[in-house]
Parts: sequence; structure tokens; C-alpha cells
Amino acid sequence: MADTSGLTAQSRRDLLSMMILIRTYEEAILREYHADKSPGFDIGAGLVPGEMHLSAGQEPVAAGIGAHLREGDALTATHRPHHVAIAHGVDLRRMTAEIFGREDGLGRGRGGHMHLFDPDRHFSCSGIIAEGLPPALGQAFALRRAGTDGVAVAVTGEGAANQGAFHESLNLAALWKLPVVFVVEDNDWGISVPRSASTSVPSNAARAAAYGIPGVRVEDNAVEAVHAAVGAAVARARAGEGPSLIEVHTLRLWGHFEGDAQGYRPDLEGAPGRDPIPTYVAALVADGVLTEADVALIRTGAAERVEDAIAFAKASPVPSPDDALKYVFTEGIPA
Amino acid sequence: MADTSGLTAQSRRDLLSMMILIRTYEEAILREYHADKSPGFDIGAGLVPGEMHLSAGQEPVAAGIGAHLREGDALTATHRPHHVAIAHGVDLRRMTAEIFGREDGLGRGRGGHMHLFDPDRHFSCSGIIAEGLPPALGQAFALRRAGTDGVAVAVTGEGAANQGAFHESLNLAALWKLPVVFVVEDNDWGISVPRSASTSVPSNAARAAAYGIPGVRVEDNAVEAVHAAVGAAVARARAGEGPSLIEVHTLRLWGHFEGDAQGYRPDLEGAPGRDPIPTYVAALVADGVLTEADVALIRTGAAERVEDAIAFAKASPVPSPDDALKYVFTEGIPA
Amino acid sequence: MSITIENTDTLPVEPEPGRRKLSTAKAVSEAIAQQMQQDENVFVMGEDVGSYGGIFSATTGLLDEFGPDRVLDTPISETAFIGLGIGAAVEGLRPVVELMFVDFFGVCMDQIYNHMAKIHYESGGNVRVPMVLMAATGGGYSDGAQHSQSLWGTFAHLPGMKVVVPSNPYDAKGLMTAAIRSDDPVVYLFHKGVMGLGWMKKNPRSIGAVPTEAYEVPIGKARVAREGTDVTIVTLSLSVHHSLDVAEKLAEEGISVEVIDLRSLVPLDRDAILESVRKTGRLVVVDEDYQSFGVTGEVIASVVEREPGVLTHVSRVAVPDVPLPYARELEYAVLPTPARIEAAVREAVAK
Amino acid sequence: MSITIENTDTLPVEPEPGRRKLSTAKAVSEAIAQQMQQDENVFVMGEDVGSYGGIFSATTGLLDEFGPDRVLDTPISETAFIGLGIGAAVEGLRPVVELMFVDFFGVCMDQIYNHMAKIHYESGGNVRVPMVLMAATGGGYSDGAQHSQSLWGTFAHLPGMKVVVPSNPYDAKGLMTAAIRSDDPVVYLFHKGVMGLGWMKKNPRSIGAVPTEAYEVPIGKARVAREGTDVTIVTLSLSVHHSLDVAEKLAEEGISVEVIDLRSLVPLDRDAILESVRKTGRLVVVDEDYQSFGVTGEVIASVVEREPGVLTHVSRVAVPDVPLPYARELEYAVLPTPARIEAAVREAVAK
Ligand SMILES: Cc1ncc(C[n+]2csc(CCOP(=O)(O)OP(=O)(O)O)c2C)c(N)n1
Ligand SMILES: Cc1ncc(C[n+]2csc(CCOP(=O)(O)OP(=O)(O)O)c2C)c(N)n1
Ligand SMILES: [Mg+2]
Ligand SMILES: [Mg+2]
Repeated sequence: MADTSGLTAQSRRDLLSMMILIRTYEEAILREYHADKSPGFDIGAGLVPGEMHLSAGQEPVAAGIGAHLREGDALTATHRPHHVAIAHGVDLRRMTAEIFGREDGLGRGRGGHMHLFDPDRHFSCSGIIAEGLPPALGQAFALRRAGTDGVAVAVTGEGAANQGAFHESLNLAALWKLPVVFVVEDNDWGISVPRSASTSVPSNAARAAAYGIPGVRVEDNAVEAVHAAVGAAVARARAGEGPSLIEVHTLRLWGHFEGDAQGYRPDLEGAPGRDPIPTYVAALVADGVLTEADVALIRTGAAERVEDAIAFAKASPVPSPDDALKYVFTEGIPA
Repeated sequence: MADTSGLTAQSRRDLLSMMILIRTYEEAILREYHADKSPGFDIGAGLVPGEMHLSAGQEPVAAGIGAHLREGDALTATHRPHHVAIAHGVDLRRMTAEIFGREDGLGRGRGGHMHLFDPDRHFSCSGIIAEGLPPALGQAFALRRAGTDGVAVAVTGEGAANQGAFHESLNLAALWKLPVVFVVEDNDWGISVPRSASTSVPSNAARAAAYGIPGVRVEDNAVEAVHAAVGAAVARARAGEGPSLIEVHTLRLWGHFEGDAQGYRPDLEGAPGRDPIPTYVAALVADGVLTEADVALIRTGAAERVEDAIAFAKASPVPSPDDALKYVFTEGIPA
Repeated sequence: MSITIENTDTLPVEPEPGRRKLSTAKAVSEAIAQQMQQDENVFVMGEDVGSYGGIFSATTGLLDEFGPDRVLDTPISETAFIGLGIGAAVEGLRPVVELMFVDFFGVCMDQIYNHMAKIHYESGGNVRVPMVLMAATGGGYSDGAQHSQSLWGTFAHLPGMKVVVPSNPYDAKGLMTAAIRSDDPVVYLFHKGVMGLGWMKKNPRSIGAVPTEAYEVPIGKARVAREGTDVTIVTLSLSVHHSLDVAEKLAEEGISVEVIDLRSLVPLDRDAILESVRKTGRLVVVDEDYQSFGVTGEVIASVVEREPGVLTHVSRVAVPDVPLPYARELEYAVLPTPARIEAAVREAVAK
Repeated sequence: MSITIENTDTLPVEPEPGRRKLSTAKAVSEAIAQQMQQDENVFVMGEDVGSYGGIFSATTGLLDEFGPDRVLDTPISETAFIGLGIGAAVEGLRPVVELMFVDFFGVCMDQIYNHMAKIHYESGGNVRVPMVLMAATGGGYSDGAQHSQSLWGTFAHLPGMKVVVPSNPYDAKGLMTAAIRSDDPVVYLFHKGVMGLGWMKKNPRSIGAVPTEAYEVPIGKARVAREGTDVTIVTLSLSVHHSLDVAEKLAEEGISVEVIDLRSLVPLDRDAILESVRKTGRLVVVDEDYQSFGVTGEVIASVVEREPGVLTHVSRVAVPDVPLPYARELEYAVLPTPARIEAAVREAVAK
């Protein structure tokens, strides 16, 4: 990867650091998730129960988006939310506490890993396919109405791009010229269904034409290309020119959820070789942006932050069963 | 309109006859609908109560489709279904009896004007926007599975093309190469909302690219152009090459529903001049395909058929209140 | 500029001589307009809410007063625009979103029940969704199975949203005011037949006295629409009118019917129901929604789970689990008509 | 090739010695396979139903046996493919369509309740929709508010579809067989916790004896899962297992609990419920769906509207109108756990 990015060395280091932080996080969650589910995998057991959708391999998307967002910008994510949450600056400790179902969690343990809400970062996610897109429109609407140049980014999977909400959201955002950037993570799979069995066109970028907005596809899971594409789309949105659609061809390194044996998956063999992190490390080292020793330092720093978050989560109190009905409505809850 | 159609004189006469039959029908329903709703319009009063969506001005779409369909082909329509039902050969008497809420109606008075089901013609409609599209896919699926070259046509409005079901249906039909023809009737309005306030692109034909299928837009409400476009799409579908999307720029001559004062509508003034029937009559007379006297004969014939259907409907028994719960489930109902 | 008139909880809403009367539709749009005047975060969105003024006139006049930035016509994309409302509410705006007919919930229910209703809980109370979703309900004018449903039972069953169902202009204004001011998502369901529309048969009670100033009718409080001692009718929306008509008629024969107008389904005023049946011992629940697994069952269960012996008679007058038929003769056979209500009350007192 | 075993209506489903045992998941897929063998019009469609075999293993093995023309993986487009199923059914095919989690109904409910359920009625019986829509329900494994719901009350409330809810392998096979053969649309809801999945905590009853041949369990018939005289528990799905566990435990103390497994919600076997409470006089309704405006209210109302005096005690154990919380401690505080059921039964007999 020659440095044709036009990025500063610092920006490139930041992109790599973010990718490493995310991977470190997902590896730690993987470890904690499986730590206490045996003998025999029991999905409901352990400190981190329930479905777990991890994002290893998709870090370039998150890092490329996160680099462009600032205070006040909004982001909506999917059932696979950790990478974009981290890149958007969601509090790592409280996010982790939520994944552990604790009182200090973002949702006081009520939400869980698919339902992370951080109003400080205007971050949310949804477990329902494509249904995170419409609320992003509303955040963009509110940002514009408040007179800011804030943007909302809506992330979704390539499988989700065949859901009705995708179409409605793109049309409405285009029609009202809302400052939204739609990012489709094409990891080739919607659970066990390959893209070829779900999507009638090779590139979702082609679907931008259906709304009269720019559409680009980034191949090869290349973080700098994502960075460039998102940068252009965010600038366009901030300038009041309306939404854009970006599809990134990325890689699901692990199962759809933890416990997924992936028997359906012929492409797994070559997958490790396509891991975007070693590739990017090699490129940056080759370009003299950093040394292997720098990378090791980044990894150590990431591990420290992640383990701190996990320790915080584990130390946080478990919610009291007596409070199970609290928070259905706002009554009695200070604003 | 010079005869560049390549159509036989008979085909052109048939197209006109169908358009006249439809208009005659809608005028008769208009008359019956308003006959007993005064003083003061009461939507629930009279022999034909409820919402009434008439299709005057949109006859070219129906006639152009109907000319290509044969025994066994399926058609799904919308809340504005009469024109396509007639063009598809739905029994006029039983359809009218349904609109009058009678026992001899297509649905024994249970359905009403938005819910016409004629299994003989594989015809159905739905009052919910765009939700008539998915069942058309299933009919196409069944036709293909039965080894026929039958097709299913799914008609919908331009407003409906912004509904999620539109997107999902086009993608799935394209993906499975189903023999479906999607026809969008662009009459410029979704109730009071102009196309410009609902649709982010000037032509829905552009949306075909989002599914890798052919898309065409027919301008000017021209019946022969509709005929040509549908012909190509139907042939493609019969040949196993998959779905197509056609948008026709047509004209809603009357209100969205009866009782609609259309105060929102600046384009009404020129509307009568754009009525497709006089235009086509003039063209065919100019081309020597028929004389004014022939047209008068066609009109008389149409009036006879329509008045016969209305008389049939009025003579049909009103359903007995005792049978209101019949037909929820199939028990006791012979197959 | 706001008053809360509490005494309407137990008194019939009767126009006082000389007081201004409004249709329910006008009362709704006035409530919205006043809240839009007071709070610039309030805005209105939906199909045909602008120049058309709402198919059932709930937003008439708002476009003229507040302009297209605050009164927005949408494409026919309910999932997108309801979701837009949710995102806007999360950011502190106060959207009033119209779903034209409640029957259309099936194309957008995920945004409603999995998002609008759950975000506050899932976020542990950290994110609020102060949004009103309003929709027209009900039949009786031959609009067929897809445009005549009540469906409030479906919304009330799913947690996280308040559900209000006004029956008259006074409550309509007060409940809309309360709904817009609420920090919780509120589903506001108005029956077309209570709106007082010029083009639909209407009960005289759909036009009534409405104070000029803003006021709230508290969400979660039923109203004793008529006091009585022999039978309690618990009902809501248009059926309140029918029940009052029946009560008036039977009063002449010395049958004393108490009519409870629920006004809210969530929260449900279980105390008010129990209080009434303690007095009468006989309960007739009247509902235009489908009978089974809905409002009628809940009302009855609410009573007997608290006081199993209190009821000597209970019956239901609802739509008997059938799609709403088109033909008038069939539709009126399944709707909770005054005739059916009257028969049920007579049967109740005969025992 | 088909038998109907009627006597299971009133007998517990117990494996006879030496008989073949299956998990509920395997029983479901066997039923589908047998109907596919017998009728080439039957086909299966849904997300991940093919090579994955269904996320909850309801379609495992079918792709291998019947190939991709009859077992079709779909895009994540529930409205399109459920609608496709409806159109196919209208043309005489017999689709079995999987909606992966019932919680996703919000993106496709219009096809389900306004089309699948209403076409037969609207067509005056002229068009049939012989289709099975199956979906996974239920919580208990921390899947959060959007993946843990039961929601059967919502489907049962809306007319035109039958709704069945098996609790064990025997019923699962027989109800699926009946559902596929039915000319009506049937919603088939299986709780993940009764499927006998290897990767989820399971009750031993989720694996049981299942005849090899095809047979039907009649839709609309409840089953007396355990006979008793002191209290009636009316329940369904996974809660049947919990209720039987509680009944077994309390039997040791001399408390005799009758457990009714509804198996079908539409039609609801009101006679079976009434028959049981006539004997016991005490009713505890246990349901994993939300409490209000749902199954529990309907069961109670069904009894008292027929015999107001028959119940001396009635209570409900359901999810108390709150989104399902993620944290285990919270989720188990709102689920109808054996502990809550036991407490309710003890309270019932204490009176
Ligand atoms: C409406 C809806 N349908 C189905 C699902 C179940 N589901 C969860 S994730 C998933 C696959 C999503 O694929 P994609 O959008 O490509 O995202 P990825 O998992 O690859 O990140 C499915 C089908 C859901 N959550 N919501
Ligand atoms: C899901 C849904 N939303 C809204 C409506 C109400 N509605 C009925 S017709 C209509 C306008 C339809 O416009 P278009 O698709 O252009 O068809 P046209 O009426 O012009 O023939 C609307 C909004 C509906 N029936 N279904
Ligand atoms: Mg994917
Ligand atoms: Mg239109």
C-alpha cells in the first residue's frame, strides 16, 4: 500500500490505533464471552450472556468513519455495533458494563450488546435489520434544525440493504437533503446467506442512483479508501448538499454470532490472510510511518484501556431485581 | 399521433374500446356513488358507501397492460383497481355486485371496492400501499413452478414506489428472476402530495438499476407506448428472463377519492385537455382506423355492458347479517 | 397559560350555556397549534398533514400558521418518517406524527413498538422519546377490512407507550396537550366517528364545549361519563357515545346505567373500573376492537383478579373476531351498535 | 399414511418405554419433511432455512432432502417473502415460511394480518391461503428486548389466522402436520426454550417420544397436561414445563394442581378451561407474553363471562408490561419463573 492517501502520518497512525483498539476489544469480549459458557456451549450462561455479534475484520469501516465525526455528530449502528461505537467515542467503560449487564452500563443493564445508547455521543443501535436507519434521519433533521453542521451516520449490513427501511430512508433523506451518510458494510454474508443470494446487484453503490445521490463502493476493506469516501460524504452533508451512500467491501473474520460453526462458509480458508490489521501495519511500517515497536506500544495501550473497561464492568453492581420495572416510563425519573 | 405503433387496426380499436369501457364504467360508478349521498355528502350513505377511488384518466395504463395478458396470468392492483380489473377481464357483473356489497359480488360483499378477488382471473387488490406487490411475486413463483410461461403484473402508484415493500419486491423478483412486470402509475399525486414532495428522482425507471433489471418510463399517458413497453416486459418475463419495471406518466382526472375537493391541485385547469380518450379517438379517426360513428357504437356497447352490470348488482341480494361471521376460516365451506 | 381541569374526571362533558363549541377534529388541531406556539420543538409530520390538513382534519390550519418547516408532508414511507420522528425526539424535539389510518401499523410497527416504545427502557432511562403518534381508527362507513379497524388493544398490549383514546372534543384537546407535553411516547388514537367531520355521520357529542386556553386531561384517568347504579358499562371512544345514548334511553324505563369512558388504555384506570362495579355488580364491556385477547378481556380480568366475587354478571359487546366486512348490513352486524349494547344491558339487569 | 391420535387431548405426553425420542426441533422438521414428501406443493422459505437449517433448527436437513427449489433461503426482506408466500398459497401451493424471530413481525405485519389473515374473508371464501408462518418466541437467555418476546397475544387478537403454540415434541409434530394440511393460514409459534437445542438450557420435556408416522394434533384443542383438583393453571409453551415442574413439587405437599396446555390460541379451547375451573374453582394463568391486553385477560374473561361465580380465586403470572430486560437478574424478575408460579399457586390455595 503506497502512500497515495494524502493523509498525515498522524492520521494514519490514528486509523491504525483505532483498528487495533477495536480488535483488542473484540478479542477481550470473545474471551470473556466464552470464559464461562462450557461445558457445552450454553448461550444464556456466564457473565456475558445472550447473542454476541463481534466485528473483527470490519475495523476499517469503523476507523474510517470515526475519523470524520466530531462532538455532536450522531451515529446509528446495528446488531454488530462495537466497532463503530468505539470509533465514535462511546465511553468504553460504560459500554462494557452494559455488555456485562451492570448498573453502570449505558442502559443500566437493561439494553445489552445490541442496544447501546449513549446520548452524549448521540449513539444508538438496533437489533432489527435496517431499522437503525430511520432514526438517523431524525437526528440529522434535529441537527440541521438546531442550526449546526452536524451529520448523522447510519451504518448497516449488505444483507440489510434489501430491507424496506433502507429504501424508505434513502429516499426520504435524499428528498429532504438531510445531512446523513449511509454506510453499508458488505461482509459478504447475512448470517449464512451469501450476498449473491440476497442482493440483485453487485454493488449497493448502484442503488444511490435510485435516489439521485452519490454512491461509491470501496473495495478491499482498505481503511484509507474508507476514510476518503466518508470524508467526502461527510463534507457534502455538512455543506447542506444532502446524503450519500457508501458501500465498503469488508470481511467478517469470525462467525455471525459467537457459537456459529460457519459450516456454510467456503471463503473462510483465505480469510486470515485478508485480515486488514496486519496489512495496514505492514503498509505503515513500509512507509516509515511507524515501527514494529510503535505498533507494540499501540497494542499495549489498547490492551490497557480494554482491560480497564472490563475490570470496571466486572466491578459494577448487578441491577437489583426490584428495579426491573423502573424506566418503562419517565415518571419519577429525573430528566 | 401518427401510426408508428406497428399495431394492427384491430389492436388499436381494441385499445380504444377498452379505454372507453373503463371510462364508461367509472362514470357510472361515479353516478351511482353520488346518487344517494346528499343532502350533505355522507361517505357511509347510499347503495355504494365507503371510500371510492376512481381511475378516470388512467385508462391507457390498464388497456396497455390488458392487451398482453392471457388466461392464467395474474394481476395485482391497488386501492384504485377498477381500470386494471376490467382490462384484465374480471367479471364486470360480479365486480360491480361487490362494489354494491351484494351476495353475488366477487367477495360476497365482504371485500368492497378495494378488495376485489377474482381467482378465475388470478386478480387481487389491496388497500395498503405497495403491499399488493409481494403477493404478485408469489403468483409468478407458482406460475413458473407449474411449468407455464404465465406472468404476474403488479400495478402500483408513484407514491407507493417510496414504500419499503416496493424495494423488497423488486429485489426479490430480480434475484429469483421471477416473471413479474412492475407497472408504476405516475399520476403526479399521492392524495395531496405531489410527486416532487415524495420521490427523490424524476423517474422511477431509474430505480430499475438498483435491481439490475430493465426500467422504462412512458411519457404522455400514451396507450400505444404503454402497450409497447408492457409487451416487451411481458415477453421478457415469459421467456424466463425476469422482471421489468415500467413507469407510466398518467393523469388522475378526478379527485383522489370521491369527495376530494382537490384544493391542493394547481394542475387541474389543463387536465381535461390532457384526457387520453379524446386524444386517442382523434388519432384513430385521423389514421382512418375508425369513424366517429364507430366510436359512438363502441360507446353504446360499453354503456350497455356497464348498465347491465349495474342492474345485476342492484338486483343481487344484500348479504344476511346472520352470515357476518361466515368465511373467517374455511371450515364448512366447500373448497 | 395552562390549566388542568380535574373535575371532568367524574362529570359528563356538557357544554355550558354560552361556551364555545368545537368539533373533536378542531379541538385536536387547536391543542397541537397551542403547543407549537408555546414550544418551538414541537412539529408535525405525516401524509397529507399539510395543505390537505390531515385526511381527518386533525392538522387543519397548521401549515398556514406554522409553515412547511414545522408541518411536513411526507412520502408514503411510514417506517422512515416515524423513525425520523423517533430520532428527532431522541434529540429533544417533540414530533407529532400522524399515521393516517391505524390499520397501516403493519408497515411500520417495528419503529413503533421496538424503537419508540423501548428506547427509554433499553437506555436505562437515559434517552427519552417525547413523541406523539396519532392515528385514525374505527369503522361504520363501509371502508372495508383494511381501513376500519380499531386495534388499540394491539398497541396497549405492547409495553413502553402510553395509549390514549378520546371520545369527545374536551378530552381530545386535553389529552393531546398532555400527550405533547409528556416525556413518554404517546399513541393517540381518534375514532373517525368522534371527530365531528362534515362528511361522516356523527353523534352530537362529537361537537362540544372546549376551553380556549391550553389544559391537560391527565393520561391514565378514566371518566365517569354518566353515573348509574344498576349496570356499569366500561367503554371508550365512539362506543361511549352509543353507550350514553343507550343509558339515556333505558333511564326512561328506570334502568340506571353507569358509563365509564376509559380515555386512556395505558395506563389503565383499574381503580375507576373497580369502584364502579363495586356499586353495580354488573359489568358490560363495550369495545369496537376485536373481542378476543384485547381490551374487553383485560377490563374483566382487572376486576376479578382483585375481587373475584364482585361481579354477578359480565358480558362483552365487541367485534367478534372477524375482519370488518364491507357491506353495511354485515358491518353493522359486527360493530358494537347501540342495539347490541342495549340488549347486553337488558340481559345484565334481567339477572 | 396419517393417523390422528385423539387421546392426547387429555393425557400427558410421556415417552412410552422403548419409543423413539426426538427434540422438538427435530419433530418440527420431521413434520415438514413428511408433508413435503406427501405433497409437492409444500415448500419452505425464510432466512437461513437452507444450509444453516434454521437458526433454531426447525428446518434442519430439509435442503439436503428436497433441494434448493423447495427450501429457499431469502434475503432479509420479510415483507417480500411472506407476501410471496401468500401469493403462492393463493395459487394453491402450501408454503411454510419462517420469520426468524417473532419479534421481527413489525417489519412485515401488514402482509400477515391485513393479507394472509384477511384474504379468505374479503373474498367471501373464494380464495384460500393455506400457509404456515412459523417463528421463534421467548426469552430467558439474555437476548434483550427485541429478541425475547412471545407476542402470541398480538397474533391471537387479530382475526383470520389460527395460532398454535406447541410445548413439546409430540404436539410440535402433530400441530405442524395439521397446520400444513390446513386450508387456513396458521401461525406456528415455537418457544426457543422448548426446541431442545444443544446450545440453550432446556427442560427435559423438550425431548420426548414422537411417533414415526405422520399424525395430526387437532388445532383448537387444549390438553390436560396434568390432572389435579385444587388449582387450575392455564398456560402454554415453555411455561407448561415450568408449571408441570411446580405441580410435581407441590404434589409432594398434597397440593393438587391441574395444568392445561392450551396448545392453540386461535381457536381457543374455552370449554377445556371452564371444565377444569369448575372442578378447582381457582385459576392461575401463566403466560410469557406481556400481561395486559393479552392471553391472560382473555382466559380469565372467557371463564367469568360464562360463569361469573365459578372462580373463588384468580391470578396471573406473566411479563408485567415491561420490555424484556437484558441483565439476567432483571429478566428473570419479569419472566414467569417456576418460583413465581409456585408462589401464585400457594397463594391460590391459601384462600
Ligand atoms: C428484520 C430482521 N430480520 C432478520 C433479523 C435477523 N438477523 C440478524 S443479523 C442478520 C444478518 C444481517 O446481515 P447484514 O445486514 O449483512 O449484517 P452483518 O450481520 O453481516 O453485519 C439477520 C438476518 C433481524 N435482526 N431483523
Ligand atoms: C401503507 C399505507 N399508507 C398510506 C395509505 C393511504 N393512502 C391510500 S392511497 C394513498 C396515495 C397513493 O398514491 P399513489 O401510490 O401515487 O397512488 P394513486 O392514489 O395516485 O393512484 C395513500 C397515502 C395506505 N393505503 N397505505
Ligand atoms: Mg453482512
Ligand atoms: Mg399517484
